[in-house]
Formats: sequence, structure tokens, C-alpha cells
Amino acid sequence: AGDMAAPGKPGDIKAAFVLVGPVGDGGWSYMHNEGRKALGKLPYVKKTAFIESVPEGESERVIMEFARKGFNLIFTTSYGYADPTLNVARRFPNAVFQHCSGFLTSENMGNYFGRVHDAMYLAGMAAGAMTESNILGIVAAHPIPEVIRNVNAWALGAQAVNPDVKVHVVWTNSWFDPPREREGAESLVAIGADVLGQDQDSPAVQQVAQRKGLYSTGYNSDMTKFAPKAHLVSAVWDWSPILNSLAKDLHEGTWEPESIWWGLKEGVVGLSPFGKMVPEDVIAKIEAKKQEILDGKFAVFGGEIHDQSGNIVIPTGVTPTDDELLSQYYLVKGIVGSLPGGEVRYH
Amino acid sequence: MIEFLGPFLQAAVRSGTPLLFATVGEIYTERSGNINLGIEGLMLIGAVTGFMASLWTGNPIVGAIIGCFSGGAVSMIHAFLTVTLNVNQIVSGLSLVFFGTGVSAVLGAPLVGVIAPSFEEINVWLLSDIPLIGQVFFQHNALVYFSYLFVPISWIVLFKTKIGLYIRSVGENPQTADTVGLNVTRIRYASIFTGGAMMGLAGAYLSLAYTPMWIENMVAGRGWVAIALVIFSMWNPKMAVFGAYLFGGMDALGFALQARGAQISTHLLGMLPYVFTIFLLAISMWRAKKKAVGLSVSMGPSALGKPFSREQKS
Amino acid sequence: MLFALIAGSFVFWINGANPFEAYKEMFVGAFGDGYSLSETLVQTTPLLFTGLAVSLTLRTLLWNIGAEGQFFMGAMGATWAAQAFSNQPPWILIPLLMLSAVVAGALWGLPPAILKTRLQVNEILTTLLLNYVAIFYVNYLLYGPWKDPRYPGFPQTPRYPDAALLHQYFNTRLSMGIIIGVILAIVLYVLYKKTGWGYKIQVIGQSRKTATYAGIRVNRNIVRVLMISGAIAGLGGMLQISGLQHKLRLGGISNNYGYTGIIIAFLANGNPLAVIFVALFMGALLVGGDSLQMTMGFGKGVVHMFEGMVLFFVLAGEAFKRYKIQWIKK
Amino acid sequence: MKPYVKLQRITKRFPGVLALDNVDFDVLPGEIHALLGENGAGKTVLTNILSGRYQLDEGELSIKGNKVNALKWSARDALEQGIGMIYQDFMLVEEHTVLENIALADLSIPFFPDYEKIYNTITELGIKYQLEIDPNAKIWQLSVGEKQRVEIIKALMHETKVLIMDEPTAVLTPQESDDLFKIVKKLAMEGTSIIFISHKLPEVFSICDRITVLRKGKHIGTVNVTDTNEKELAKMMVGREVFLKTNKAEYTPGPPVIELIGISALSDRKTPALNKLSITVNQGEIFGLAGVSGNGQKELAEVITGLRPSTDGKMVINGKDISENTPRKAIREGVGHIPDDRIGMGVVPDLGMPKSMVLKNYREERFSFKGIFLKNEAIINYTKKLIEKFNIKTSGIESPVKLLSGGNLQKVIIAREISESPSALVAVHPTQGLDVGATEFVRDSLEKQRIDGAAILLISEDLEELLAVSDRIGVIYEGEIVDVSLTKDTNIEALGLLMTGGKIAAV
Ligand SMILES: Nc1ncnc2c1ncn2[C@@H]1O[C@H](COP(=O)(O)OP(=O)(O)OP(=O)(O)O)[C@@H](O)[C@H]1O
Ligand SMILES: Nc1ncnc2c1ncn2[C@@H]1O[C@H](COP(=O)(O)OP(=O)(O)OP(=O)(O)O)[C@@H](O)[C@H]1O
Ligand SMILES: [Mg+2]
Ligand SMILES: [Mg+2]
Repeated sequence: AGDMAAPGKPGDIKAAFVLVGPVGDGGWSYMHNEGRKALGKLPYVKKTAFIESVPEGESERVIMEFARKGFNLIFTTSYGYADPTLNVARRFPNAVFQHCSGFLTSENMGNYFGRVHDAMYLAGMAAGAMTESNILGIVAAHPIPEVIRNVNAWALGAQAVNPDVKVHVVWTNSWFDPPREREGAESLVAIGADVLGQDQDSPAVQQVAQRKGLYSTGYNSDMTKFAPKAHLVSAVWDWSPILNSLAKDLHEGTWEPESIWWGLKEGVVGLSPFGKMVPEDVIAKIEAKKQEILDGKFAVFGGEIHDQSGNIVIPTGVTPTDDELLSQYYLVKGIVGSLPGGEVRYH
Repeated sequence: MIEFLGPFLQAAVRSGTPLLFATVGEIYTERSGNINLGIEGLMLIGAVTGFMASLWTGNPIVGAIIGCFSGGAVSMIHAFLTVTLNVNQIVSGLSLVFFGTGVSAVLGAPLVGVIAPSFEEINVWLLSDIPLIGQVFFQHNALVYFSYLFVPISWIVLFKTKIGLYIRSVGENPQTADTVGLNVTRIRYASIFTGGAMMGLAGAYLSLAYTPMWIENMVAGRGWVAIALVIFSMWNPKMAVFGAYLFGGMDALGFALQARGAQISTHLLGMLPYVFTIFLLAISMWRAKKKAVGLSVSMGPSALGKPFSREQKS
Repeated sequence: MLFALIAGSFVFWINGANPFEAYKEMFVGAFGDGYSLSETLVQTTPLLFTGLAVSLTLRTLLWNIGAEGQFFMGAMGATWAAQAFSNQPPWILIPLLMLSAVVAGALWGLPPAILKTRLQVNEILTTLLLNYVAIFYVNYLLYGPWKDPRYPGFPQTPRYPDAALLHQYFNTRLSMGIIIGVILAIVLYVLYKKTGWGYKIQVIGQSRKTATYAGIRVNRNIVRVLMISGAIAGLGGMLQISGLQHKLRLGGISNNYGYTGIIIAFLANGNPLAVIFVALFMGALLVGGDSLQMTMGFGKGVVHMFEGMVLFFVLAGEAFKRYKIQWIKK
Repeated sequence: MKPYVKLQRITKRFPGVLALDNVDFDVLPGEIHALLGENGAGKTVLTNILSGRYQLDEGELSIKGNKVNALKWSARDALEQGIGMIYQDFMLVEEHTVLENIALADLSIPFFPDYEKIYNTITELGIKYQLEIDPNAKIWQLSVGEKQRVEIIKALMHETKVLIMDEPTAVLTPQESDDLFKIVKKLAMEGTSIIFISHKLPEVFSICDRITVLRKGKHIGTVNVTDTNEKELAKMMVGREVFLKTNKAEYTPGPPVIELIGISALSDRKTPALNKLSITVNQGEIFGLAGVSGNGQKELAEVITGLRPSTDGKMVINGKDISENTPRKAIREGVGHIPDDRIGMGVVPDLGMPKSMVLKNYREERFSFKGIFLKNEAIINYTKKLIEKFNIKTSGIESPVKLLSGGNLQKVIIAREISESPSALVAVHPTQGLDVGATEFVRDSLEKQRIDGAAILLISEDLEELLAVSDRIGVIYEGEIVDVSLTKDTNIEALGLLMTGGKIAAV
């Protein structure tokens, strides 16, 4: 395997993906699989493989097995795979491991993620602009920082265009369970929400909005087709920029263990096309904000940010570090909803 | 109050309906003395085939029928193994879960992210306008209305007709049924098929009406809940209605409270319906015990899980 | 068995693969070298415990569908002990963890036992329902009081103290869990075949009336059986964490081991020694199945389909064997 | 006359057993045809073949002189040809009502069964044949006699040409048996053929026309009642002479062993079953307890053996107060128990014989180390010894006990219960359903125990047996002992009267 890339040495790539859900989930694992397919088209990527629906507890074996089979670029795509990835990375110094959504690094392990909260903020602006009842609702998966961040960003975006808006959140406690997502959405409609958002894999929430004649913003992929009349815009992922760049670095021998957290600029996250019902001026406002973010003039979580009870969590002028964002565990002011085990404190 | 109750009860009916189909299906099966634990797999099969059929024919009704039929067809594997070959029903059912999960994933791979024609909510003339009742019961899709017909009919079939008498007798005492000239095997096959078909329909409800889409594993454990509901309902479709709506309602209650910002642990709340079911069972058994009347009533069909072979001494 | 393999080939074939290659991949994946074998054994360990737990109740003709929940509760109990006594040396801490897991698993078997003996509430239902309760409860702990603040991203407890971890041998992930499991299987075998208690619970299983008639206190033995069954599953939960996972987390505790244990116990016909082999078979099937995905590019669906088929045909094969024996006897 | 049904050269095998070997059998219209034979002779199998429940292996079958495809003969065919059967272990759905059970048997009912019509038919038949029954009662609520009535009604609902009755009187009281005979005779008069299986020779002689005897699956002979006698029949069945008259040793009772003083207890349905009942059974005596079933016999046996708690009163066994009885205490005091539910309670049905043999004494040193580790070899040897001693016929020591014939099953229980030299023995219907040979054996065994000094409580509905075996006879009525007398001082008529509550006349 002399021609194969190892950290610091140029060569060919065999890439493997360890996925937490089925590629048929239409969301997180689906998007990763799309990224894998694109990656496979690069000339120096000789082979790609994946394994789906891997519970955290089984992941170490699977990652190890990929390493043993000679894959030299292994993507592990769930937060819960962090320790297992590190364990295997230690034993296979010649392979490179990339863990998604975590923060651990080692000599041959990096991590990557995207600033999807930026896109969620922009989607939230659309929601805030379109509401008439000033009640928004968002159906979210698990109450954990990567989701909480998105919920907060969405709410902040909405508040930015419409200070009176209230954002109600419900947690389904699962990444995908369409019926529960639908019921979550219905419960929000019942309290008067007229624009729905989601941080959830399936388009169930979009369907509810469509049926009820309301508006919605989507997540993960462009969800227009599921709700042409309701869908305002989606915050979408595209993993290719990161995956391709990592493969290229490895191929050229320039790979370094890093924490990659790319965003709108690199195209890892973005917005889908806007629905026809979104007025020009709203789109313009959102585009302007997007430009500000791209230019580094605006940070979604730049202070002053208050939590639900009004305490200042991020003072004026302060932009939180990535580490702080990664452990965000509070809901911002104006959100109606709660987090489990509120007594847990970080840092 | 109505603002709270209306949507919440409506949700109970909506999310209880797939459970209801599956539960009543399993009641048919179990009443004939066979236990089919493969509900989860059969629901997935029904969901994926129903979705495919609707996509190809452009008609969700055809989809529902195909989903129904394929659930029944796949359940015949279980029937063959358990009725003809007399293998252990539990293991056969659990294997069916693997199989159904697998087949549906393979068939469904190209369907992710695709849109198929689906059932729409229909208001029923006049009835839908009754306050509360109208909202709770008469603002649903056609399959929900079908369940209003299907469940009472099932009750009548099981308890008031010849067929039901045969099914129940085979489930209680296959020897006896055999000696009066009934074909135990055929009746069990038919009951398992009917059950499987209802489970398939339950799956099709998910992919064609409830959340019209196909996503792998979209049944997400509802098949197991149906098994619990069968016992909860004491093998009676009438009671199954309460059970299914109760389970549906508990979930909806959690969301209704969350949406209002209530400080509750959704995890602890999630435990409630299960704890409640255990509690309810305990109470009903306690009452049966106090009255000292036929405990078997609450224990299910006597021959449940036992294979029947004609010349075997029991 | 052969039929099962042929049927499996069919699954591969319709999914466009060469069955022989697929089998080779599976076999290599599960037993190909020392390390693969070790991973298969790692996978076998929890299945061994849940299989044994169910086999015990099977002997008494009770149904423990609750091994899944008991496994979770065992893991939970162990985690509690690991936190509460974190500064004890290993030779105190590990037994403490075991004890705590065993107690937690047994306590999870207690309510079904009480309801069964006092009110004749069907234990299939109660044990099944308690699985959900256990999982919700563990989730509650993970999201709340037990969450590790250093891993904010996904709920998990802090890593166990080193003293609470079992040594992993030969540079693999294999710990003494598998040995404990095999010993337990042998103990249970002796218990069933050679002891008065084994005899007693078998009589209870065959006929409650006969047992009562013979002076056996049926109810208290039912309680014992369900609690011991829970304890075995709970011990499996502890070993899974101390020996492998090193912390309690979502999606990391049980991969449906409780339910697979039911299949295992039945296929083994309740015989603890046979449970060892059936668990190994299922373990290999899981590991080999993963290997298939990695090398042949199948989705999990194909693997599940394959597993379902294999089980169907193993079942059918057994039935045919039974008929043949009967036929020969004639 | 041409036979209605004719079976020729019937052979039937079960795994390990040749149940029927070239058997011929026919039934004439309107006759009552008895089928006799030892336990396991093949009577039930033969009739089950005729009723279509079992498939035969070889042989021919003709109905009204027409050959039918015997290998495809099904229960449905049999019913359509008017062949009905009342099975030994009733074929009723316990959880269903009488109505539903009868509707089930009627294959021509419409899609929506007309229960009212069936109700009326039941009432009509009830009047015609004196078969009183509550059509809305659930089967499990009925007594054995009532269940049998349901079975008869089931058969009468069709146009039954041949009615097979498998030991119909085994579980009936004398009164109930008499009622049954009336019906049987009436049916025969109307042209229905009856196949009547029984172990009780006197009743066979009183109602039957012809008799067929089977032995070990072979047809031994068919004779007219008028051409034979009990002794000859017994010899045909068993292959040797049988003496049903036990030679009783002199009655010299010892001190009391079982003493019940004012005992009350509830039935399963929580109604009073024993009502301040007092009874004493002495060492070296057989105390016979007569009574119509359902008057507390079952409960009494269960109270003495600790299976049922008493609600009131005092119980002393071997001079020890065990009012708070449990099975274990009773066992420890040496109370043996021959239960009437042989398969369900007396043995471990699905396991081999050793598991049933040491049920109560596996804890002893000879079978285990301190009750913990079993000495399996010793247990097997012990079982083999008992098999030999009690002459138990089995197809293999490890084959499931439930496959044994009734008589052999009873031998297993008796072997276990008396090998431990009990100080007291409660025997409930110990000869019910047993053939003459086995009955003789059981009675001899009881007598031997009596001589060895056991106190024996014999509960039976067979008055002749009680009179033949007991030293004293008590009569139980509505949970009370209404009379106790020495056997020589009483007779069938007096007992019959007492059993039905006619107290004063007898005393
Ligand atoms: N079936 C029995 N009949 C009579 N004595 C018994 C019986 N079982 C146990 N004993 C006695 O009870 C004492 C306790 O024995 P052991 O611990 O084996 O039984 P146990 O646990 O009480 O019984 P069980 O499991 O039926 O409740 C011993 O003296 C033993 O001989
Ligand atoms: N279903 C069965 N499976 C195996 N063996 C059987 C079965 N039914 C009957 N036998 C065997 O066939 C033989 C004949 O049994 P059968 O029941 O006909 O006896 P029987 O004459 O009716 O005796 P009894 O007077 O005890 O009722 C016995 O050896 C019995 O063990
Ligand atoms: Mg003990
Ligand atoms: Mg018989």
C-alpha cells in the first residue's frame, strides 16, 4: 500500500463513512451519503464505502474494521463516535480519521462540522418576516447543543426582523420519527403558530404547514417539493466542500489534524431557493444579512444575548468562541420551551 | 379548554389510528391462537409497498390496498412456519421483524425524498362542524373514517358471526374445533392473513396519510406498542380503541404541554403510558380476582402460542 | 442450515452479488483472523447474557421479554456504583459494580414477578412495557443528572474510573465478560440438570398444579426466577460497560440484545450450553453482516433481509428434522 | 340387518406404539354396542378414527354398505354421515357459552348465528330428553354431568345415526348415570346406534346389545350380551381371571390419624364449600366418603393435603395441630395424596417418568446431596425399580408421562405415594376410568396400605366400590358429614338417599 496516502505522505484515497442512521433517512445520513458519492468522483479517490445505522456502541468495531481493511480516510459522522474514533485512530497511525460534529483531535484525527446555525438564522428571518400571529413554532430533535444552537439561531433571526415574535419549541427526542414530528408540528399549530421551523430530518413538518395553509422553513436539504405552497426556505447542508478538500489535502500530503468548522463562505451550509411567496424585500434583507456574515461583519451569537429568564449570557461586543458554541445549553429570550435537566452547568 | 382539548384529542385519534389497525389485526391473529410478533416488519412492508403502489398508479387508495395485501402476503411466511411446520411462534415473529425491516429498506431505497399521491383530510358534511366532536373525529383522512367502520365490524365479526365463533374457538380449543369438522389450519392461515393485512394497512396509513413519504424505519417502534395494546385491550377491538387513542393521546399530550412551555421532562412523561398500562392491567386483574370469575378472560385465548397438531396428545 | 445458506444466497443474488463471495466476506469478517474472532466474541458476550437470562425463564415457562430493560438497568446500576465509589481500588469496585448491576436487573424483574404471582398479570406484557420505562429512565438520567459536562454534544456519563474497567486482553477489545458468560452458562446447565432447584423450577414450568401438590412454593420460586433472570441480564449490562463501552450513553448500551436474546434462548431450546453456540452464531451473523456492508456495499436492509431469511430457514430446518425423527420412529 | 358402519382391518400406529392392529368392527342400526378393553387397548383410538379425528394408516371403512375413502375420512365427513362422538375429555370450548358451543357444532348455521333459535332448540331437546341446561352459562361454570349434557345436545342437533360415547359414566354419579341410560335407550329406540365405551361391566350388561372386546390393539371378539357373563368378559379383556372382590383383613382400627374438627372452607368461586365439617380417620382403616360430586369432596381432600386453606376449625394429623396447613406440612406428616386430576396434578406431564417419581422425596439423601445436587443415577434406578414392582407399561422411561394410558398413569402416582409408607392417604376417585385389571390393582394397593397401618380416606362416587373396600362409610352433603356408619351396617339404597339430602329416613 505504498501508493496510499498517509498523514503527510501523498497518495491515493480509499474513503469510508460510518453513518449513524440509514442512508434512507432523507436527512443527516442521506446528505452524508450524497457527499460520499460526490467524493468518489475525484480521480484520486479509488474507493468509497459506507456502513449505515451504526449505534454508538457498535461504532468502534466498525471503524476499526474499516481501518483494518485498508481505508485511509475514515469519516465518522455522529457526535457519539468521538471516543471510538480516537481509540481506533491511536491504533492506526497511517490512516486519517475525521469525526463530524465533535471537538477531539489527535495526530491523525481531525474533526469537522458546519456553521449551520448561520443558515438557520437566515431561515429564521424569513419566518419572522412572514408570521402574522407573531407565534412561531419549531420542531427539534434532541435537546443537545448542536440542535439548541440552531433553535436559538432561528429564534434570533426571527426576532431580528420582528422583535415581538415568540418562538415555541417542542422536542421529539429522536432524529427521525415522522409521525412524532408531525404531532410536534400539530401541537404548535394548535397554539397559533403560523410559521413552522424544524431541526429534524424528515419533511413531516413541511407537510403539516402545507396542509394547514401555513408557512415553514426546512432543514438539511431543500424541502420545497414536499410543501411547495408552504416552504419559505431551507437551511441546507452540502458536505462536499469539506470532504473533497480533506481528500485533496490527504492526497497531496498536506493534511493536518484540524477542527474544521466551515460555513456559508465555503458552501458547506447554505440556503435553498426561496419560495415564491417570500416578498422581494424580505429576500433582500436576508441576502444582505448573509453578505454581512460572509464578510465577517455579523456573528449570529454576537452579544448581547439573553437567556429565557433575561440573564445576559453573552455580553455586548463579545463573540463567543467555537468551544462555547459547541456547548451552548440554554434557550434565548423569547423562546417558549424548556431543556431537560436544567441544573446541569458547563464551564 | 376546547382550544386545548380539541387539537389534543384530534391528535389522539390521528396517531392512534395506525396503532388501532395493527392492534385489531393482531387481535384477529391472536384470537385464532397464534401470536405474531412481526408487526413492526409487516407495517414497514405495508408502508413501503403502499407508497410504491400509490406512486406508480397515482392513486393512494390502490396504494392502501396493495399495502394491505402485501402485509397479508408476507405474514404467510409466519403462517407457514408456525401453523404448518409448528415452529416457535415467538422466534418466527421476531425473524419477521428482521425480514420486513430489511425488505422495506431495500425496496424503499429509491423512494426516499420522492412524493407520492396521498390521502387528504376530508371534512364530513355537518358532522365536522359539531363543536369538539367534529374536530376530534370528523376532520381526518379517509383511512381514519375507514377505521370507524372497520373496528366495529371487526367486533361484530369476532363476537357476533359464525366466522368469529370459528376463529375464537380455534384459538381457545383447536381440538374441539377440529372435532366439529373445522379446518383449524385454514382458519389460522386466514386469521394470520387478515392480521397481516391490517398491519400492512397500518403501515400504509403512515406512508400515505399520516406523513405521506417513505423514510426507512418510519414505523419507529409502533409495531411493538401494538403488541402491548392487544393485551391491554383484552383481545377485544372495542377496548383496542381506547388503548390506541390513549397511547396516541399521551404522545400528543406531551407535545401540547411542551408547546405551552411547561417545565416537564419529556422522558419521564414518555414513561407514563407504559406505567399507566401496567397499572391498568393490575387493576383489572385485581377486580377479576376479587370477583373470582374466569381469569382466563383476562389472560387471552387459551391456545395462544401453542401449536396444534391433530394427533398430538395435548 | 444448508437450506438457510441457500436461501441467503438468494437474497444476495437478487441484490446483485455473488453469493459465494458474500459468504466468504461474512466468514472472513467474523472469523477471518484472531482479531475478527475477538470482535465476534465481543459481540457474543451481551447476547450470551440475555440469552441465558431468557433461557432461565423459559425453563419455568415464563416469558421474560424484558431482558432489554434489565440490561439497561444493570448498566445503570453499575454506572451509579462507578460514580458513588469511584475512589475504591479495582478489587472492591468491580465486585461492587457487579453487585449493583445484579441488584438493579433483579429489581427490574421484581414488579412483573409480583404482579404475576399476586394478580396473575401476564408477565409478557409487564416485562415488555418495563423495557420502555427503563429506556426512558436511562435517557432521563443521561439528559439530566448524570450528564457529563465535558461532553456537551451528546448525553453521556463521564468515563468510568480506571479501577472500574475490565482489562482488555491481547490488544483486542475482549474482556473477561465472555469468560464469565461461559462459566455462567455452565453453572446454569448444572443448575438445570443436576440440582434440586433446577428440577423444582422445571416442575413449576410444566405444571403449576403439580408443583403446588408436591409442596413446592410456586410463587416464591417464580419471583426468584424472574429476579435471577433480570440479574443475569443486568450483569450483562454491567460487563458491556465495564468491559467495552466505558461509559453510559445513548445508543451505546444495547443493540436490541434483549430481544435477540429471546431468539437465542428459543433456538437453543433453553439449553444454556447451546445458548453459548447460538449466541456465537448470532454474534457472527451481526459482525459478518457489518462486514458485508463494508466490503460489498450492501445497505443494512440487505443484511437484515439475509438475517431474517437465515432465521426462517433455521426454524424450518428444525421442523423438518423433527418430522424426520418422528417418521423414522414410525 | 346390514351394518350402518363397518370398519375392516384397521391399523393405526403412533410413534413407538401400534395402537390398532387389524381390527374389525361394525355397528348395526339401533343397537347399543359396547366396546371393552383394558386401559390402552385402543378403544379411544378406534372410535376417534371413526369420528374422523385421527387418520388411519391401513384399513377400510364403509357406511351403509358403501365404501368410502378411508384415508381421507375427516371429522366433517363423519358429521355429515351422522356419526357423532362424545369424547372422553369433553370437546368443549370452556370459555364460551353453551349456546356458542352448540352453534359451533352446527356446521349449517347462517353467517349471523340465530342464537335465539338455537336456544329454543336446546330447550325443546331439554324437554324431550330431560337434558336440563342453562344455555347462557359458560362451560367452565358447569359440572361434569352438565358438560356431558351439552355434548349430548351437540350430537342431537344433527341427525345422528351413530353416537359414540367414550366412557360417559366414568365421571357421573349413579343418579346421573341412570338418567343417561334412559336417554341412550330412548335414542336407540328411535333408531340411533350407540357405541358405548365403559369399564363398568354391570352397566354394560344392563343396557348393551352386543359387546366387542379389544386387547392391546387387537380385536379379541364380538359377542351378544345374552351369550356371555362378566367373568368371561373380564377374562377376554385381561387375558386372565380377575377377582374384583377384595379379601379384606379384619377391621381393627388404631388411634386417630386424621382429625378434622369444625372445618370450613371456600370453593374456587369463593362460595362456602365445607361447613363446620368434622371427620376422623383412624389408623388401619379405609374410610369411604360418599357423596354427589360438588358437595365438598374436592375441597375436603384439598384441605387435608394443604392445597386449600381452611377458614375455620381445627385440623390434627398424627396428634399434631396443623390447622394452618400447607402441602409441605401435610407431606411432612406423611399424608399421601392420590389426586383425581392425574395428568394435571399427579405427574409432570411432559417429562420422563423419573421426574414424576421423586416429586416429593428428591430432597432425601438417597436422591440428592443435601437436597442440592441430585443423584440422577439413583433416581433413575429407583424409577426402574418401581416400574418393575408396579408392573408399569411404558414405551421408555424417558418418554413423556402424559402418553401413558390411564391405568399406567395411575400406577405411577400410586407407586410414588405408597412407596413412602404414608401414615395417611387421601385417595380421590382412584379407580375412575381404570379397567378391571387396574382397578383390582388399585384396590389391592389400598388394602395393603391399610394393613400396614395407614389411615385412608377414600373419596369415590362409585358406591359399589365404597361398599367393597371401606371399613366405614361417611356421607357428605352440602359440605357437612351427614352420616357415618360401619360398612356392614349400610347399603346402596340408604347411601343413595343420604347423598341426596334425605337425612332423617336413614338415621
Ligand atoms: N416440597 C417440600 N416438601 C416438604 N419439605 C420441603 C419441601 N421443600 C423443602 N422442604 C423442606 O424445607 C426446608 C427448606 O428447604 P429448601 O430451602 O430447599 O426449600 P424452600 O426454598 O423452602 O422451598 P421452595 O423453593 O419450594 O419454597 C428443608 O428442610 C426441606 O427439606
Ligand atoms: N395421540 C396419541 N399419540 C401417541 N400415542 C397415543 C395417542 N393416542 C393414543 N395413543 C396410544 O395408543 C394406545 C391406545 O390408546 P387408547 O387411548 O385408544 O386406549 P383406550 O383403550 O381408550 O384406554 P383407556 O381405557 O385408558 O381410555 C395407547 O398405548 C396410547 O398410549
Ligand atoms: Mg429453596
Ligand atoms: Mg380411552
